[in-house]
Amino acid sequence: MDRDRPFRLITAGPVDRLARTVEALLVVASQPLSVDELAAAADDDPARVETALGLLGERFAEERSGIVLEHVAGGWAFRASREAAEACGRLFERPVERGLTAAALETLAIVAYLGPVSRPEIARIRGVAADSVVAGLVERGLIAESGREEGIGGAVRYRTTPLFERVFGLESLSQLPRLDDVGEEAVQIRERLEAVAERRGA
Amino acid sequence: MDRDRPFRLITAGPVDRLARTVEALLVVASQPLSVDELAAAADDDPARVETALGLLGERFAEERSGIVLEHVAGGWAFRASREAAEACGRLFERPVERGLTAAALETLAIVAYLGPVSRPEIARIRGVAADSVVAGLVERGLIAESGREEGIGGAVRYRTTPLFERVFGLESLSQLPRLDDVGEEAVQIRERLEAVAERRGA
Amino acid sequence: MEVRELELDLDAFEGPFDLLLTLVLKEELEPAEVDVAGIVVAFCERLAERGELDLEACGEFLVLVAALLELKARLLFPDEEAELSELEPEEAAEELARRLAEYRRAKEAAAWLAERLEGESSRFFRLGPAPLAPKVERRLAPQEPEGLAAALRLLAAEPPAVSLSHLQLRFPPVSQFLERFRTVLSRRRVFDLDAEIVGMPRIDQAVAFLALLELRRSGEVSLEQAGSFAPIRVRRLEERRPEWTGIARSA
Repeated sequence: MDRDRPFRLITAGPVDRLARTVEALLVVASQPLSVDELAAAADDDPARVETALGLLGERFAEERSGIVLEHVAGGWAFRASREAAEACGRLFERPVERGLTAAALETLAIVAYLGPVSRPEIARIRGVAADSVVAGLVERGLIAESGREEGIGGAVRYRTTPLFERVFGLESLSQLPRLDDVGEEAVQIRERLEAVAERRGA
Repeated sequence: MDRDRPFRLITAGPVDRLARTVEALLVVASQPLSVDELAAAADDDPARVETALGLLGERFAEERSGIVLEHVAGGWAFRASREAAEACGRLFERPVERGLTAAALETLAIVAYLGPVSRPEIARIRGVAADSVVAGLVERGLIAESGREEGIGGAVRYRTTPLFERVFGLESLSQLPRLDDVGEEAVQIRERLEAVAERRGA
Repeated sequence: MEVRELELDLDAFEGPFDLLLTLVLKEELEPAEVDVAGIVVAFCERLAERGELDLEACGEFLVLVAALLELKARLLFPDEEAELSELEPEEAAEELARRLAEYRRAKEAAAWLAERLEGESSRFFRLGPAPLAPKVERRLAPQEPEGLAAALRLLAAEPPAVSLSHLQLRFPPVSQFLERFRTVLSRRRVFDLDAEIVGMPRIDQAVAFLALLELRRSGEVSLEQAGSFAPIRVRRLEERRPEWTGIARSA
């Protein structure tokens, strides 16, 4: 190996520069990119982009590289090599999480005790926007959509899921611990929480 | 250039194989990965992972490659080369940093330096309610909830996210300039106030 | 000079002052979001550009901005019963300087961030997951239902009393100065404002000025000033003493 220029793979020239640009575009994209999209972004000719992709295909090939260029439906994208599949599996395998964040727990408690309940209601009670926390809980399958509030354009409401009951060891929501010191029924609990939130937020 | 094996950069051997694995991990990861995370996923030694990162750093360097390896937000990640910025700008939005107002930057600075910090604390420092600015920064993913203030009924506190460090190109928050080095000391300001008061009073 | 047409460029609002007031009155803009200091700075800059003291405009401006400030303060600190802690002037000055230093640092740090962002504008990286990455599955260990109840109990707990320690700058009532000036005017037909307020704290001087504007508005006095920063001469007009109803209540 020539130690003076060990990494100058692509000889100098316009297609090599284009190949570097295509490389850059693919490493930033979160979806496969078509030749036309690449050509428009690189402000170059689709035929030349195809040539550049050819160069990159040789460079980013199985066994040569951990990054592999792949042609899939919709265009071109990078993926991990098969050789690294096991390592990638370990990277994406999440250890079992021991607990929830304070934000997630508060939101989950509101949905469990007061559900079905909308995002604006959760935000009002917690005093902070609920969008990302709610989205996270939906993604994890702990809460799910459950119709909309009355009226036209009513906000989506959420309830807890069977997975929630399994995780918390409940046969049904009626087994939730009593909250008599806050309120006996959901209606009273809700009133109390909203009143406190108003005083806190003011 | 030897057309038969033009892209065999790294000679056969254990560290080269590890480098390919690290490459693969970085191309699929959603966030910067620390040496320990890489070592755990690759099931290898952290010191060897560092060596592999050294090799990759030479290969994926600005001007050599469209894919650039960088140390950011406490870990290692790929990004596009600066050479390809124009092409990237044509294809990708910059939703996180686009249109950050002066108010948003001030709030971000307060959270970065004083975080975790609550909305009332931010409002106290800036003299303006922080609700909408904070909500906007949460929405962009630059700050996130981080528990509540001590005591009962405390306000939600916020800290900056790894995305903040990544967007601002910081290896960690410790790269922020020391607060003592920016702005004036209270003593100086007080002296100025007193000087003004004396002139007025005279 | 038309105070209502004063052009503003604030965090939460851009446009003329009277539109801002209208939006606040229609509850389309939160007074808490309004940077009152920014309005004052804009007004002072405009005043400085003109190079002469427009008493009419100053009076109108003070009344409007005081009303806005009062509205904002009431919304931020609804607990009127709360005791205001007393601070010695020395301590108050200390506190004020400390707060200004803190804010100045935040501004400097923000400027640093802005510059940094500018420098990083050619750095692009992927924000979402990789196109062909494996899906992440998050699993949660068994949880105690009691944690849910505890979280709701915390949310139901009364918030701590809001600290009013930063409202240390107390304004003397305008009525105090109205009485004082009326007493002076009952003895003398003309006096210089400067002679009456010399040596007073700045806050008191400001409130005294406000009282003077009110006397002028109600037609009790006329005001004369030879030039910018020249002494303000106060002249009694007639014996009429209308019922005081204006801003004294709020001061």
